[in-house]
Amino acid sequence: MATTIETPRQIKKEVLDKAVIRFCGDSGDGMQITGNQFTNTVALYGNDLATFPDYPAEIRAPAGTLPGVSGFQVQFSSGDVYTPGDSVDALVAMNPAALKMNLADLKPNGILIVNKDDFGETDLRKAQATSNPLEDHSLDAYRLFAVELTRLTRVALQELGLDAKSMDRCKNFFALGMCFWLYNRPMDSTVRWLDDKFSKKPLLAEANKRAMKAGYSFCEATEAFQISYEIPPAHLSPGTYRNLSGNQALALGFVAASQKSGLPLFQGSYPITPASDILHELSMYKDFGVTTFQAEDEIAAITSAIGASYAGALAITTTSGPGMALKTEAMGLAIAVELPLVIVDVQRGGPSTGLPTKTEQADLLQALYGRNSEAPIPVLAAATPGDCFWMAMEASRIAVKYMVPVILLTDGYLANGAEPWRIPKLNELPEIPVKFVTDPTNFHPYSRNPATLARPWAIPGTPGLEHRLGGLEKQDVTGNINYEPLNHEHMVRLRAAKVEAIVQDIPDIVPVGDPEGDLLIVAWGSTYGAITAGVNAQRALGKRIGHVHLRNLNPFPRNLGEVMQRYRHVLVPEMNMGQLVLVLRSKYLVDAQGFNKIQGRPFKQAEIEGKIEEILD
Amino acid sequence: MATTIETPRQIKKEVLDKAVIRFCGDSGDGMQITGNQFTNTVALYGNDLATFPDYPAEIRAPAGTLPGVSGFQVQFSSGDVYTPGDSVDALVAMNPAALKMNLADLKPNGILIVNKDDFGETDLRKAQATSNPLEDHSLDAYRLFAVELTRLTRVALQELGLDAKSMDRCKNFFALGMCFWLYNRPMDSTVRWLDDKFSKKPLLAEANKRAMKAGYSFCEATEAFQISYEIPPAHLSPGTYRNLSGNQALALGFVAASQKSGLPLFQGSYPITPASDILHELSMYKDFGVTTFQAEDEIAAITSAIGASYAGALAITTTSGPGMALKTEAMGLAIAVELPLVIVDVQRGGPSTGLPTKTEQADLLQALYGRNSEAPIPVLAAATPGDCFWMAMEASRIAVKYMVPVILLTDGYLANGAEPWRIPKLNELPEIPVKFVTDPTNFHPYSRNPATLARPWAIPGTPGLEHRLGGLEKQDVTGNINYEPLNHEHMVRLRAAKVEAIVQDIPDIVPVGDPEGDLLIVAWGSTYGAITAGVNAQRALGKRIGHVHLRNLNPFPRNLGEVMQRYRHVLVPEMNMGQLVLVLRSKYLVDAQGFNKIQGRPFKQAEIEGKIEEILD
Amino acid sequence: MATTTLPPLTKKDFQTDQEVRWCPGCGDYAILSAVQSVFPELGIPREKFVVISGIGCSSRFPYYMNTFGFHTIHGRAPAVATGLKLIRPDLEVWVATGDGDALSIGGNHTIHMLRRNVGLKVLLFNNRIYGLTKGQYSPTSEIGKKTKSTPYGTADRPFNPVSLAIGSEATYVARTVDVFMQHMKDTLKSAAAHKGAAFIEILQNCNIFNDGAWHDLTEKEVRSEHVVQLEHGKPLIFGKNRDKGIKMDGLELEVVQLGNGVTEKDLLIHDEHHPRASYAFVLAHMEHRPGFPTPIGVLRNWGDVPRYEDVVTTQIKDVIAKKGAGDLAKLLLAGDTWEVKA
Amino acid sequence: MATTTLPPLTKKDFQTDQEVRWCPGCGDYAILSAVQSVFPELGIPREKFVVISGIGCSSRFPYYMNTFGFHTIHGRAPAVATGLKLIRPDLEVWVATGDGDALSIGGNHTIHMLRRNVGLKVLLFNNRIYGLTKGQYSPTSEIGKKTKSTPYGTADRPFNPVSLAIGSEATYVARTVDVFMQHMKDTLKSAAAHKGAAFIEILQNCNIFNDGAWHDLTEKEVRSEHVVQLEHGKPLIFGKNRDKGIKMDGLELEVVQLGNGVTEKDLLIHDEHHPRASYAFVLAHMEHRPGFPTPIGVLRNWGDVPRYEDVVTTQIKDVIAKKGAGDLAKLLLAGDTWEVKA
Ligand SMILES: Cc1ncc(C[n+]2csc(CCOP(=O)(O)OP(=O)(O)O)c2C)c(N)n1
Ligand SMILES: Cc1ncc(C[n+]2csc(CCOP(=O)(O)OP(=O)(O)O)c2C)c(N)n1
Ligand code: SF4
Ligand code: SF4
Ligand SMILES: [Mg+2]
Ligand SMILES: [Mg+2]
Repeated sequence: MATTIETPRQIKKEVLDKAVIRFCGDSGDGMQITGNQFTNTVALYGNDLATFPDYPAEIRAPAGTLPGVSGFQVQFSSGDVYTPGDSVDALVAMNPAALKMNLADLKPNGILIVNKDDFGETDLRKAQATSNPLEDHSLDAYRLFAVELTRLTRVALQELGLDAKSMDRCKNFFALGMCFWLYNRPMDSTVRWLDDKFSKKPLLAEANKRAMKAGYSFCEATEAFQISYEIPPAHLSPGTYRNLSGNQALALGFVAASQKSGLPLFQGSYPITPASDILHELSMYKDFGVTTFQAEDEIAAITSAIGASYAGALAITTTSGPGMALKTEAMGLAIAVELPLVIVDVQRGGPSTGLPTKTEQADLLQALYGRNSEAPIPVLAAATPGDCFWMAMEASRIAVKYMVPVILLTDGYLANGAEPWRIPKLNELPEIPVKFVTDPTNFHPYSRNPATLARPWAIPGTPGLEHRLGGLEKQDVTGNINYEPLNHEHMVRLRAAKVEAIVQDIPDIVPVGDPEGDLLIVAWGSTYGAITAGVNAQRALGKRIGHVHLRNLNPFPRNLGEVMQRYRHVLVPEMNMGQLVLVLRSKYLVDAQGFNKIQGRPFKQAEIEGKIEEILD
Repeated sequence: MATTIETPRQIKKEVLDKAVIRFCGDSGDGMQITGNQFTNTVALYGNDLATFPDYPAEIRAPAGTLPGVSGFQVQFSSGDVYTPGDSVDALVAMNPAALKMNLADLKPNGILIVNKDDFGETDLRKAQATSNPLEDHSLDAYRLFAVELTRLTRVALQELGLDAKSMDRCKNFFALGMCFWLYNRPMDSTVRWLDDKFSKKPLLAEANKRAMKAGYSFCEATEAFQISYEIPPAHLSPGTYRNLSGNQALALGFVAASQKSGLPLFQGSYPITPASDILHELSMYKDFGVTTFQAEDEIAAITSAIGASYAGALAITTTSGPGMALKTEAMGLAIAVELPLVIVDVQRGGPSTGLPTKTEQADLLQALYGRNSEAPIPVLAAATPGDCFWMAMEASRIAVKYMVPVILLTDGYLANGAEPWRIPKLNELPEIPVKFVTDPTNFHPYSRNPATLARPWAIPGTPGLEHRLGGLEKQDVTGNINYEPLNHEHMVRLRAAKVEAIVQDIPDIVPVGDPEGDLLIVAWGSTYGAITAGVNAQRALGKRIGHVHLRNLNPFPRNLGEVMQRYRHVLVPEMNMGQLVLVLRSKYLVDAQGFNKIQGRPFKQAEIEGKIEEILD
Repeated sequence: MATTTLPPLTKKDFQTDQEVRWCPGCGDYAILSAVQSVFPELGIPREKFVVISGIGCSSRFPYYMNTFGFHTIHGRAPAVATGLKLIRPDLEVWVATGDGDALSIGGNHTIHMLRRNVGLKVLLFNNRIYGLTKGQYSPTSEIGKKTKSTPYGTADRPFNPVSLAIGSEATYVARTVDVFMQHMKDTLKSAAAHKGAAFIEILQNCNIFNDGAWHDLTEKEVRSEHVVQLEHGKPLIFGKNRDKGIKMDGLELEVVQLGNGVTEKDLLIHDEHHPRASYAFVLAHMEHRPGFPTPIGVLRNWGDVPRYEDVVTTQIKDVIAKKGAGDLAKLLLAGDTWEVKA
Repeated sequence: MATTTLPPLTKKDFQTDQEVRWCPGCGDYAILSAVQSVFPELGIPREKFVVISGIGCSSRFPYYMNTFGFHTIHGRAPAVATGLKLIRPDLEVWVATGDGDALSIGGNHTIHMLRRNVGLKVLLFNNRIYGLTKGQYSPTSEIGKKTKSTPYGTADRPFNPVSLAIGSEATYVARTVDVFMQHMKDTLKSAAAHKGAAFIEILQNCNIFNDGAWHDLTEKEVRSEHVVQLEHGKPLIFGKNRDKGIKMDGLELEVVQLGNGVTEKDLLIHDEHHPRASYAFVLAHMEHRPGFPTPIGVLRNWGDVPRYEDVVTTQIKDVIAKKGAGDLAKLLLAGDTWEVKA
């Protein structure tokens, strides 16, 4: 292999409207950090982007093996970006295992950077490779750059007097430097980040910086690449931006809801992938008066939150599928006593423990119906990482306005994926007015607000409001235990009507794309990006398609049924076996068809387009 | 009040085809025993019948108060009986509270027997009665017999030297004796029962017998009633009969399944109304090798059952709504490891703790969809108390044949209600063949039976079959942990296909009544009796109605969709807000309409008929 | 505060209009009455009291207390109360629970609440049976007991609630009996004075499903022989004629007859503030041995552990004191940001 | 049985083809190796072994043991194992669990399994952290610990797993350390010999998220000063030069310097079969005190309590012996029946 030698003397710089790059290597190779740094840099430069971190499953695999491979993909563009990209233009693979797991996604003639030093006997065996891909011509279809990342990094750091292990830990920054050169990006934001992160260990900061710069100059000097690329800034709507993952966005959203409502935020949670980061984030915001309680289990997590809500806090509980299952009995209690509560389910692959680090949308029916008896509950779903911020606020607003527990669904893809997020001004945030009752004169714990059907929020400690709550059926208004047949029917219908009443706050939907036509795509959650990209592409080919992306899954927007009538076909793509489509067909008797992918990974734009063509061509 | 004097001298004996009688009084008055004894007697005589015990809620109310009232109603007939009856011909009310709570159901000019001695000042106050109904003419519309039950009972027992308290405890048998006379029934079976029950306390047996006989002779002597009634035996299909409640039937059914499969029966359960009696029953059958484990909670109940199933037992777990909610996470495990298990949910009123002693059918959607991710599970429902026996066997048969957990739904009405049950001969019972793998040669824990898709049942202790099970996604056949996208989709679809495969064991449905016509009623569970009675009555008027009562709720019988097409209307009566109808509309896009009653009590025949008329007239 | 100037509260102030729905003769009545008479004596305004319960006959308790009350779900009262306390440490929160509610389905929440030392007063109504569900055995039922669910007798060794609590690092552990009204009131008052988690086992009779559960300890003729009352600073003496005492020799307790040589000085002098949890553990275990009485009173009263809610709220206060109250605008703008110009 | 004639089992027989997926350097490897070398020595055919676990790094254990294995759900292993044992008391069932799995979400099942004395061997991998979920604190984390979920330090007082087990009526309680291979093997063998529930806390290092959790006890320089090894019938001696000992005076333990007058005879002689649970409780608590070492070894070994599964199955056998095996036809025909003629 002597790519370097064959390279021509002068270097073209090509301007593209978008590029997709993926860093992959062993869990220990720091691929997530590398990806995040590259992402920050292109973001700061002004590109729109979407990322897809793909961790190994919730197990620790031996270094260099296939299950240990970790990846981070980012698509960045001068136009709008909706997905991390179906396939990649440039792939950085730190070892044979990573190469084997990721090569399939590299475009023909795509750029492939590998660490030549990690393709020894044992490395290949660990990757269960029968022959050495660097030599068996299996990579001929790509622009291969086999670089001695390890050796070159050591060379670059030799004066620093670090041990070999520490030096080798920097090789991902050497690769990062190469990519910065390849896409004509400055290194300063990463330099800043390193100085800050290793402020206590300046030597390590220095080492990583040198490695990165060495990678950059390596390209410069050796002219390794015949070409470099330039992706101009995107025309995002003006404002201040930051990168945000879904879990970070949720945390910020709940803090914002707490500030706007004037209620202290309480989070009762038990760690579970991929929801744990919400707890990690919120536990840092003590200066916002946030109380985080790591409970002994999910049941204590939700019931402690119910206790906090009873005490007058903005109470939330966060979990994923298996934890959701454990919370269902207590949700019934919150419904019966009509206390506000937000339950966040960051969906993951199942059933049972399933695929903890993979994404799925299969908890919708559980959210809608997974409780004993008639226990209706409002259900919301976020569509993008940034949307998680707004949905956290909306879920909180509904909960306290209607005195009702609310379920908010996200998933592993939203939780860990990041996108540029325009930071709202405080005055752009919704108001969340809250009033506790304080006046004992004819106070009744179950009296009703005629507009919302909400009962008063009467918190302990308020003189004269002493009253009893409980999970037994009760008489309306007085709240006294009551088992009379007609009262029960009245209460069951009342609890349902209360949830229905929320529809008054939901704007009628206006489909994106064609307001009527041949195909309406109705979807929810993290499929937003792929569907938007797919619909845009197909409409550009002249197809008449509309797209409705539901954030309100219970109740639905008022005009949903009517809107569906305006199209010849209704298609419902979901990362499950067909859950939203089940509800739509039943409620509206419309022959909506499901399009289902249950692979623990998001839809690709091409899959959406393929299905559209299948239906319309 | 001098009814007795006004009675004419000689007594008519009227022959009727059916009668409804209700005994009601304080929880302490022994109304359940009284009702059961009357039931046994008419049953032994050969009448068809249906009973409705109505206990006070799960609370102990002070004696004589309204919440303390307990009732027992029985309809018995020379024809077929499907319900306990909408209204009663004869009401026995032991105190003012009982009278107040039950009078509304007594037919105009119906027979009303009250204990005159319990209508004093305080009795009336406890019943929150403003005036004495025995004097305020509020009972003029009925044939009132105000009898001094207390005094007359004491008189009858005076020689026995019992204290007043013990004597008064016998007054219900005085009333029972009167009813035996009124309906021309012999007392011998009750005499036998008393001798047996009080074999250790002969004095009490004697006292109760005397009280009963005194009540009987009181009618004879005083000719209290101008009339007595005769209800000839019914023409039940020949055989040996016994009375059976739904919970008893379940217990017998599981013992039978254990015997037919040759597997030891294991029940993991945590007490909860109205399911506890199943545990009480099975804990007595140690001679059948039954192991009952009262676990620390519902989660331990189901997980211990999973452990027992893993060990090779016929494992069941029994509960009601709130307990079901707690079991959902573990159900996912049983689905993922594909072990047989029967989960019984005796539904009760909710949400949350709700109405523990009242009946409801609102756990269907929880049973179908109440688990995280795609976790399909077969769901069965029993239609009558006796049917619980057969459904227990069927659920067990499916579980072991397909290596899958199965949910069996009953409800509080079936659990406590009783009906004459024709005792099957052993050769009428279904076979439940089971074979454990024992041969290690190419054994794979997830290999498949092509017909059922079941994996082999390889129990610990079998040499050479050492293998690992778990809740993480796995590769088919080998069972090794596997997170590959396509494998996950394959496994999700396979678990669904396995449940679907059960349809091969489900006979096509043939509607009762008209095979096609104006209205098809599709229903499930304990609504069977009221609907059957209502449909018969309306068809007798010439209406063209069919009735499909589903025992298989997942999967549905193969021809269900086609059958529904044969009728102009499809009506789905349920004791919930419309759960089965939701699924039917979605699956078959048929405009089925719900008819919903959420009052903690069964439908009345009249309510069904009223709805039919509303639709067809 | 204003309330102090109001007329002092009386027992009546803590009674509700709700009809009390326990069986006539149930031990719960006495406990209710004791609590209703102790609360007014605590000098705490009524609106500050919250009674939280799970499910069970005992858990009906809040309905009969004219305070804030929450009848939650089976076994979860300690968790609900923990959430409440974390937001409102100023409230006086009492938990009413049963042997099934607290030790069977709720066992995990109970032990975690105790180790965290949440400032709750826990009244465990121990009738050694499931009352509300009509008579199945509980985790405190004696082994071999025949109940509705164990017609041939239970196979389970029971918990000793007091040892379990001590093993869970409880800072306050006491035991009293439904029929010893004065002792019950004194114990409740002592518990009320404890800052952290106070665990009180109340031996209670269920005259319907487990009548006589505690007759050995409550019947006139025998009680003085079978019960030893622990009083801080006093020797352990019992017996009809108070002529028996308990000696402690190392780990060994010994029942001794007073007189001829043996005097009170030779007996174990109770120290409820004993620094070692083992001390209370030793006392708790005497009842398991033939010839030994059952100790009632305060077994352990270790004041000097901070309450969970105080640690948590102090942490928040400290951060705010150090960083200043959080500024939402700043928070949203944190991290790497960039401008997009119009 | 046939198997005894087969060649004796070796460590290899208990290893699976599955790649072991713990972080390099994880303490779990040592535990796995210890178990794999002890099992063959127990003289039990391989197919009789079942390893049940919950969820956590530690709960991956069954995948690496070539026995019957069941990786269940978080916290429920003791309950699954109880069901298994009730049907198959003849099997040798070991539970592999973590401090979060067994003491946080699974706390209730753990204490109930112990009080029932189910014949299980429980290996609690205590690394004082949630490993699998990447570093949140656990119920055994020291108070004030900074973790992913507690950047300002925890507010929770930890459980002492050993005292909790003793408070739950455990009949066998031991403690060992991942890096003390021989001690670990000896402890496992001793546990294997116990009929009832054997609870073994294994102090384990999580070198990724809680590295050095037990350095005080494991580092060459300090371990002998900080660990006292309990050996039945031997005095409690520790220290680099084995010159320190532990005296017991009543409830009080005291660290004494051996020499000038103080001899081994003055020291506490360990009795793992001590009739009083309080004895083990006192030992368990010494580590909470400054200057005291942490005891490892068998704290309590009380043999003479029947196993739960034996009581349950015997009850069934007795009834069958008395009544005869149930006759289904008779059962169906029981109670009041009547004939309807054709
Ligand atoms: C999740 C759930 N499981 C079971 C029940 C049924 N249940 C109600 S109270 C109770 C136990 C009551 O016993 P205990 O806690 O001792 O209270 P007691 O009635 O004896 O005072 C049970 C099993 C329930 N309400 N909820
Ligand atoms: C119901 C449920 N809740 C939460 C989780 C996430 N989870 C998996 S393991 C674990 C704790 C692991 O800690 P530990 O038991 O100490 O085991 P370790 O990894 O430290 O060996 C948690 C919270 C889960 N899998 N299931
Ligand atoms: S059942 Fe027992 S505990 Fe419940 S109220 Fe009646 S007597 Fe009291
Ligand atoms: S995270 Fe910790 S406990 Fe888990 S495998 Fe890695 S080192 Fe071991
Ligand atoms: Mg109890
Ligand atoms: Mg751990």
